Amino acid sequence: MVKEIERAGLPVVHMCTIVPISKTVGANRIVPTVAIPHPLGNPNLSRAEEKALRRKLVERALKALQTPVGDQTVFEE
Amino acid sequence: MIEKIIIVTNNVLSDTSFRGNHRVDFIEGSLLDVLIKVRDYIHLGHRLMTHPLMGSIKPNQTPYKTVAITLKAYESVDLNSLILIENSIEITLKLLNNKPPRNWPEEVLEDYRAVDFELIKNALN
Amino acid sequence: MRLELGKIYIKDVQFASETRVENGTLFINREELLKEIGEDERLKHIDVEIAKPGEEVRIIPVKDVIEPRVKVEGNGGIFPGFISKVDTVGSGRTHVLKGTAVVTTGRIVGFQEGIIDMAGEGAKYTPFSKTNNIVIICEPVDDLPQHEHEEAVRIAGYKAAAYLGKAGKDISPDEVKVYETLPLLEQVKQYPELPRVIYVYMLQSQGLLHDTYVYGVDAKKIIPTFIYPTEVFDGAIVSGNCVSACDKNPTYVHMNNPIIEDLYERHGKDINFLGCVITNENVYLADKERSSNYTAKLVEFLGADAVIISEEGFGNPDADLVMNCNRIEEKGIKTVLLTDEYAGRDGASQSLADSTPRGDAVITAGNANQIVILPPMKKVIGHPNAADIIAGGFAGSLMADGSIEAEIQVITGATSEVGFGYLTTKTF
Amino acid sequence: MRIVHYINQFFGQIGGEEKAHIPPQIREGIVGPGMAFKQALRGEAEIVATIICGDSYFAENEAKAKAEILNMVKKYYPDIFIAGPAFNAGRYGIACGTIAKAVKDELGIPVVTGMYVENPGVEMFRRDIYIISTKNSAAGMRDAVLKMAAMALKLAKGERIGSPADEGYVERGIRVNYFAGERGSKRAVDMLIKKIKGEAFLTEFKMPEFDRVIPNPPVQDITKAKIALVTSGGIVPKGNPDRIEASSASKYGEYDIEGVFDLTGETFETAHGGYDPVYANMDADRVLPVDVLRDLEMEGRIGSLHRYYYATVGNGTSVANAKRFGAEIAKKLLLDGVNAVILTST
Repeated sequence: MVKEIERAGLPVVHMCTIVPISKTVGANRIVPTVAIPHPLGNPNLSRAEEKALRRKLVERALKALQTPVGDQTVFEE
Repeated sequence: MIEKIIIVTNNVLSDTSFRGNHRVDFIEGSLLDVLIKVRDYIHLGHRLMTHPLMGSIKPNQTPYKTVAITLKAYESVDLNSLILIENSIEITLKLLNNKPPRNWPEEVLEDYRAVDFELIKNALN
Repeated sequence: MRLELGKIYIKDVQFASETRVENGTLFINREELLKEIGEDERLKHIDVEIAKPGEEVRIIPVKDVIEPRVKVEGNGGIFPGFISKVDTVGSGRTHVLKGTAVVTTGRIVGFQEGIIDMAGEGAKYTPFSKTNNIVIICEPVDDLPQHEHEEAVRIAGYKAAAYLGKAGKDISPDEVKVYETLPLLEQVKQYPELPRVIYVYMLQSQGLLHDTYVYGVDAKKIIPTFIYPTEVFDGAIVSGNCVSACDKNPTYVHMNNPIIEDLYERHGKDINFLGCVITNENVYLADKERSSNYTAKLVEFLGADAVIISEEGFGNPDADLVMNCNRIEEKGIKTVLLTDEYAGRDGASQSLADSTPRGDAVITAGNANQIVILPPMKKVIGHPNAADIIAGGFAGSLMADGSIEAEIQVITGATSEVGFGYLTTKTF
Repeated sequence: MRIVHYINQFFGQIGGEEKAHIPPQIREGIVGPGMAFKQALRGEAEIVATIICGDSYFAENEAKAKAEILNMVKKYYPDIFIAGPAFNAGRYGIACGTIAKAVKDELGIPVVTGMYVENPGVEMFRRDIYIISTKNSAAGMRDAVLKMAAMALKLAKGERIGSPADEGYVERGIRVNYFAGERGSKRAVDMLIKKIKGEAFLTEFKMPEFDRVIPNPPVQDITKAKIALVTSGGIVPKGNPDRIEASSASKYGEYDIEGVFDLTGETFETAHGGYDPVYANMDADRVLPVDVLRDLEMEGRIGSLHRYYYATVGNGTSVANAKRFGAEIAKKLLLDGVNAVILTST
């Protein structure tokens, strides 16, 4: 899916827990996430902490969308 | 073997035999239910210790499965474990869809339990 | 190591008062044979029957198939570690009763599979419809545990094959083939200009009913190691593998390993065949890591430019195949893989439980889920109730006229992953 | 034998892009490429009717167009249905594939079509129907028609269909057993020697492959950008209104989130069968971060969050379906003026 969206000309960031899988499906901008059953959350944190964590990840995704890349790039901290 | 393990199984032989020495998660359900439970553990960072499709008896043939995973949930998901379990589930679904298991007579079930148990026992020793 | 393999072509097998070979016929003294194999107190009753090509006979469930051979000259004897002492075999001269096979049948577990049909559609899929089969039917004593039972039947087969093989000891063979592999440094020097090839020989070793033995050692306990190809011809590797009839390697197939034979065919012409690395297929994932790392290291150490890797079994071994392929290709050594497929009855599903983009050269022995109709046979040797279980079981169903609709995975040797058969698959 | 032939407005000689909106219409007998088919069929079969439909009409009214065309086909009791050839025309190819598959599945009539291998219709339908591989333009009409006609006759007569190479169709991905001339070990040794020498060889089993796409340039001004959310994590409105399957999804959903500021356990859930759903069912923002994007939208950190999000289940979903979903979603997003996409997976 991610590849077809990119192919259509839209910059796309893939937020995915398992980076190698994201690479094999052909994502170019990759933001690693927390865990498979809760990629953008963590049920062990308080509501506020969890949302802050999610915000941090989404902001990283926005940064990825604003960054020129030549090849598959993983955006970590 | 140094690492502490969890045994996920729907085989009563494995359950009774390992209960003393390891944590056992006994599943009242099908072979597929065992694999799905293992998958959920792996998603939370546990790692596979034994291959989910051990044995040449096809997963649409034997109703029993025992899998060993690490007791510890690691920070990150282990890719190898993930690929193995996801592929195993996929192939199991395919074969079940191909030809669902029949209702075996008790003596055959007994043999299936024995083989499953022997293979895992042997892998862990 | 140099081995002369003397082939005595047997066209017929008959019971007689004396066990001997005469004019291409193997005569068998039935009582003597039974006495030879009947010493095991774990077996309550043993019987023997003959099944010939073209006869309307079904053998079920087939446990193992073994070729009668005898050591004529050289160190050791056939089936070292079981029938003979553990002397190193593989040199001198060995005679073979070509065209015969010992087939063991015995219902070790309730779900037992493994069909050899001597005629009809099923006969096309098994190589053992073309051999004159001496079928050993074993009944265990009551309540014998499965692993004891498996062992007793396994040994009975080796004893029968060794006993029958002796009939060929003083017979002048119809054909003698010479196979020779020198010690590594000399072998490399013999054809310095030719690419060096190793055969990576994966052995089923997951446990009960899934075992292979090397000189009597359980293969799950080995570290990958080197073996001269000719040792295999003398029965150094034997099968204790009773599950997955289509793609397990019966002892017969180990003794006649076709990859070794065909590598020898090109040895000195296109390649320099250095020998075999045997490795295992264990359940414990750390074992897989160790074995694949070790195999790659050994193959590199031996100086291979390229390898053939053969798998044995389904599911779990796919992981070993992929790991071996990756580790070896990572060292810049070229690989060709042999496997079979489980692509579903319609052939439309993903075929393997694991894959790697490095596996770019693969030989397939066919889709084991393909359906065949096995017609009713006049005679069934073995345990017909096993047929009922297969017929109603996971891989087959019984039809009104008594024929069985089954997947070819129930047929012994149908999708041999050492390429013993001709079956293959292409994409439509 | 009777044939019904499907073509688009261009080959139906009605007009080009300006006529692409015409609804399906039926003509007795042959139109356009039907003439070439007539020759190739050598009197063994006859095109009794030709259905012409505009490519845009079909693309924009798929369900309706499909029903209309099926009704037309039914009336002529054909023994075989031919669509195209569509060559490299994308919408035409998808229309040919869609309608041919429907005729085969719903009317039980054998079908054949023809396309250039890169036509998106190939990837979408090659598993379902026989697609003759054609050149990329109508310059390849002659050859395409010959192969399609031969295939049509074979199918109509119920003859055995040979391999893709023999018949000229695109591989359908079905593994078929046969006995080779040499045993497996010999084939392995031959392949090994070719591989060593660097000569070409044909693997008997292709491991799955992955292709790559060149990255698009970044978003220039994110504070003005319209951002869309897409997920393969199966987040759907509670009750799963589109009944997206838990695995091997055959569809995706489009959901309006206007006025939605937070996904809650009462309103959203996951349809995904590939992970433990407990966490996502409690709070679907854990998979689809609508709450955070709304905050960022209000703070002016992004231009806007697109009104619709798209969801499917990326669990056992075939590559072909995933590709199709991706392509269709991308098309809609472009039409809606979306500038960038955040795609979340589990």
